[in-house]
Amino acid sequence: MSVRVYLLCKGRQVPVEVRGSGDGYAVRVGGRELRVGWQELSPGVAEATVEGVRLRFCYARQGDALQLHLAGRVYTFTRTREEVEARGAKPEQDVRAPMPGLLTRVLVEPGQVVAAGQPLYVVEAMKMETVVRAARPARVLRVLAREGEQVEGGAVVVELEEGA
Amino acid sequence: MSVRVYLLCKGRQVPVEVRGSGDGYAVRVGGRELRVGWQELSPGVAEATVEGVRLRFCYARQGDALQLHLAGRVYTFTRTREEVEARGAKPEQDVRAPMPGLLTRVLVEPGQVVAAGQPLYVVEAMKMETVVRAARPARVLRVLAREGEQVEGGAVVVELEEGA
Amino acid sequence: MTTAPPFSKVLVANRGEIAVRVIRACRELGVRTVAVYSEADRHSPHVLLADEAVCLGPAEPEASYLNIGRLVDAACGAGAEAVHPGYGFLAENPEFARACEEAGLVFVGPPSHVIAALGDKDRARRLAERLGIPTVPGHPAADDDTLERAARALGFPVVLKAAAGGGGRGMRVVTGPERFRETLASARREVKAAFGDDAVLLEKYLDRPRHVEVQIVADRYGTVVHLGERDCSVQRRHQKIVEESPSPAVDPHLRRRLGEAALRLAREAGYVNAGTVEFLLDREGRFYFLEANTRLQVEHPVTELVAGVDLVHLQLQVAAGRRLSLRQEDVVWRGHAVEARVYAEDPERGFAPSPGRILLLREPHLPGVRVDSGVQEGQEVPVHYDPILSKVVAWAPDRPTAVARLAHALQEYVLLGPRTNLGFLLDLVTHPAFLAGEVSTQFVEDQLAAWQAPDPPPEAVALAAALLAQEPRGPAPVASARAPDPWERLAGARLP
Amino acid sequence: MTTAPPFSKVLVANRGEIAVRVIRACRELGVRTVAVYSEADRHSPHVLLADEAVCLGPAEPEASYLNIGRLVDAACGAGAEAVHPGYGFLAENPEFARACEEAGLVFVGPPSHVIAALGDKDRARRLAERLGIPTVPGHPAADDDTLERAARALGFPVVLKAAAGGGGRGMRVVTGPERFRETLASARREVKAAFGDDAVLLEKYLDRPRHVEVQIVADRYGTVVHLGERDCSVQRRHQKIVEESPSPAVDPHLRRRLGEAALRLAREAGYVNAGTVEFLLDREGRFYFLEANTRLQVEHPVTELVAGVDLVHLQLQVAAGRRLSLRQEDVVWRGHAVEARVYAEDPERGFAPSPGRILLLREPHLPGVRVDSGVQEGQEVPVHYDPILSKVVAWAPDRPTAVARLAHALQEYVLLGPRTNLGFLLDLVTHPAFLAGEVSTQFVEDQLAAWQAPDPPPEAVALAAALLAQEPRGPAPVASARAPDPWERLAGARLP
Repeated sequence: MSVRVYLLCKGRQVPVEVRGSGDGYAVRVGGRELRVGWQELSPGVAEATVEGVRLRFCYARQGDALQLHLAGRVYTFTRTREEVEARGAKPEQDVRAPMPGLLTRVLVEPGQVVAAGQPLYVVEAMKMETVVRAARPARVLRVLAREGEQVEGGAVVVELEEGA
Repeated sequence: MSVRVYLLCKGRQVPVEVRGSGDGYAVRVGGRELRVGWQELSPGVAEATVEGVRLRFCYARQGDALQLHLAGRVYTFTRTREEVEARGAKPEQDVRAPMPGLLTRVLVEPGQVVAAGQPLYVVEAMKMETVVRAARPARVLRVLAREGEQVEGGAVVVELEEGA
Repeated sequence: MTTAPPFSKVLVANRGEIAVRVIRACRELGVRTVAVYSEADRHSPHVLLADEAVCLGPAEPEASYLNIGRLVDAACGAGAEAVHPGYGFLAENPEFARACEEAGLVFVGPPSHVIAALGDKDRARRLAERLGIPTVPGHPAADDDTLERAARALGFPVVLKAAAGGGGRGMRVVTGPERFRETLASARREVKAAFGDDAVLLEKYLDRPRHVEVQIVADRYGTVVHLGERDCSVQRRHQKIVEESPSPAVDPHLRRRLGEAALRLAREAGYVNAGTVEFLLDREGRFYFLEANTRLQVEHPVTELVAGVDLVHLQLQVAAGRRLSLRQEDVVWRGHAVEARVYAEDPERGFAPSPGRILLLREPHLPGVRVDSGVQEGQEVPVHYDPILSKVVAWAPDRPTAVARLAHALQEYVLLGPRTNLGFLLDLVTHPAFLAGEVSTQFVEDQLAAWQAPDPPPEAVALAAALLAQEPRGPAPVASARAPDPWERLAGARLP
Repeated sequence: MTTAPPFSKVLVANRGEIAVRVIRACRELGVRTVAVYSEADRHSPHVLLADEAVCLGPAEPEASYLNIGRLVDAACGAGAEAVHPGYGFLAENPEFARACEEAGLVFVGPPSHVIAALGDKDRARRLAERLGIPTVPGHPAADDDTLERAARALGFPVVLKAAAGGGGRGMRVVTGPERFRETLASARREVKAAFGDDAVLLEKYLDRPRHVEVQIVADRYGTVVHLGERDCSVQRRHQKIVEESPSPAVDPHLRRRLGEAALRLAREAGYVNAGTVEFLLDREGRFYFLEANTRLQVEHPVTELVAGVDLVHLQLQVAAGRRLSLRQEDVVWRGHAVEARVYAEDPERGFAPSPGRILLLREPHLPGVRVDSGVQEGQEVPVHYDPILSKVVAWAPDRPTAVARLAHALQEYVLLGPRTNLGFLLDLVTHPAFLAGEVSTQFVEDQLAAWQAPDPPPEAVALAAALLAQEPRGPAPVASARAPDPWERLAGARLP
């Protein structure tokens, strides 16, 4: 068995080759091959051997998303089914809802021209109000949610067109 | 769905009728019917409703054996597939190994007549030595394990014949 | 001390870690407890920990934890003798205290008129000034125009604060006149949502002060003791995140002066029960009265560990009309305690709140470490309330060891599902400036503004790749999917 | 206290909860650690908690934790400067201490000749007698005939005890001459298995005394301090199960006399490092020297919580040649601490050892409660070693609250798989005689001989029936069965 997976972590995509072998996996990443194997002690808690070194880790998987706790840190990985264009900090990400919450106010309308730093809308979650602003000068294309609505984290609330 | 199960707990067998209903189970035990339902929060940890009262419990199941932690106590149940004869403290239970461990010495031979309280064999486990004695006068029928062997908890090491 | 329980039954009008903390304290004293919960908190641990639990209603705070009528009805209906408000929600709301008093319930806190007097920051300031305790220059709550004029007169930067309620809610630093109105409007909205009152006041912003506060406890008979100070300088967006006692900046002489100022204020205000007097300490060692918090603080455990007392026990005992058994000369401080607050927030996305289901939870067990937690594996962290999940508190004979213990506890703390600030806290408490005790309220902005989560090491990438190379087994690692059919349909027992 | 670490690297020559405890203490001081483990302990938590781990060999203690050669080789091979022996195994074996000394390793304990002198109970008794400290009448280690004659001369009941090593191992009360020989033979075998030496001594059996012991710490420069007493009267089969500090039977005057006796003995013996001097206290308040334990005790946390010190830190510091920073007049005792030992044993089957895989583990988190644990979910509790799994220790300002906290912690402690004594401990610490502080070494026999586990309440039967009515889903609730194929074949990483 040999599988190529694309891992998305901290906005960067890494291609990884995973080959099952008799006693674990051989994982090729960034030109280096690591032999890994592990054993679950209880659901989500495991002891691994990576290149002969034993270590303890915890994980939770939901579909193609994985959180991994190792040596005091949590890393989040998403498996993308195919190689997607490498993501940077795309302009449109700035107007996605930063977290799930209540859309308390929408401050712009379609067609409106906004300046860099101008407030677009306000989301409230966990008793904190977050003002979402335009990163650059732009024109509002569409508003996709209404005040008083619950929005998902990462949902696009306002669509902007730059350089308009 | 309706199932009759026989539960063994603390040496007593209890017949129980379990009927699945739309929103949980109706369990009839000792002439009383209890409506129960539960929801697992995480593997082995659950919140239950028993006759409308909410409570938290934990459990671990291995085949037909179940340990249940409720309100600070652990109860052990075994489901027996058919009604077995009610068990009391049977004489032969006295000569079963009280725990898994090392059979350090066997002090009797087949054919030997032993008095009540006479030591039969010694098991060592977790740095503790346990001397297993005859409960009543008897004659040794067979010895089923050898010194230096590891024995399972509950294994018959010496078979006795009473009133011999 | 084999005395009778201070009350037969207490309703705990709160949720999360503080509800758990108060319920446990009641149990230890033989007091029966009534928990309250909103529909979003059905599977929160405080609910089944109490002897009884009453559902208040929908998730929205106004309909549940801020609903005075429902809370008083629940307490009376359950036959509770007293109500413990915890912190936040209605803990500093004089109407709630009055509603309890009028319903014949003992409110575990000061009398409603004391809450009203001290909870109003303008009145509290004037009281401090009358007693000769220095205060930060500022302007009381007023309308937008008045506040804007006052800000220009004082000179920027200025701080906006809720006139009612504490905890840093609504607090905003305004550096210049351009965004004053916008910031004020935002502060008013947040303050209104948190405390039901949009009054905002103004203060001159001090440069890099420490936040130092004194814990006091008072009985009904005029005995007031102070239990030393806590240093709560380490804040992010005016929310305390790491607290310690003693303060590295307070020597015995300053401790005595701070303690005396706090006692004077408490006596003059007719204070009863546990409370906190907050000060700013400038770099020259001068202190300024900030405000008084008429309730238990989030960070009360650091005082408990150093002073060897149980503040919730003392609260319950003085609320029951007992005399304080503790005299000022009996208070002995020993060792050092540090607390870190664990929040459901994502430091990699600007500390945005991060609610959701807890998929895996392993809280750390270490000698000298106490974890006050309000969540359990499998529950949903609701979007409607404060993001605090738990507090990790380490005690040791000296500060370096206490901080080392805290760091180890943070490393061993596993919480998957919602994102948390655990990694950020770990980097904070191992930062050289923190280890040296050199902090101010600007510490995070000064030292950790450019903080970034570390990239995953190769072994993490390799393990993740091998795990994700497997086809997913079932919808989720959580147990609700494992329950057989009839339970899935069990009305009201489904996980949210 | 921002001093350099006492050592660069320490090998911890033990397993279970004490290995975890010592590794954590080292980490807190910046000391790197080397764990050792037998093949049966591959998945025990101490192994991956340390910076490095060395497998000693097969499960049998003689081949692993009692193997002096392998331990010294492991320490030298890993470049350790010092060896911490924990308790049990080789902790009181003078040959081990000598082997460390000869290999240039610092043994974290007294010098080998002091271990030899005090570890030999006959010599220790004679030393106490020479210093005018009362002892229990008895006879030193001898052959079977001599001991039998001595027993008849003293009069029954008598107690048999290991001449080397403590912890109640091999201890037997003999009520009459009939079973003397058989009991002696059994005691010799158990003592031999535990300490590698079958010498057994004899003492007159006192009626219902208390077991009270004094914690001492000494540096190399003649400074010795005592940290007060622990009451360890509650025992079962001569194994301590519940310990507390202070003792309900010791007043300040008696504390001073006990402390002075312990200090005198320690000074005369040239004691260095942490140690314990054990006494029996009779019902008239007279005390008798019993033995000295030249190591850390299982029950050391109760002293730590009450005296506000970290004994493992102090051990490491004095072993590194540092001066004790603590003076006798600095020792302040505060509040009350109680410890309960959690064993893998089945109280429903005569407390038979109960090894096996831990299927579910949820240790309690409560303010004021410390859990020193040596196991984790999913691991196999080996049959080869002492059945101790963990210790639950509660501190509170007063004894009733400490006991209430302990009881709540025991109730919330969930361990499934091996049977444990948790339910028995819960009934013990809530027993009226224990609550009243009225205990002796006969407490369990006097009050709990007829103890029975409660029958399951109807709700437990109903839940069990509904759960067991389901067909089993897969072989076991444990995760090894969930691992995909290649991992199952992973050499050496399979769960035992």
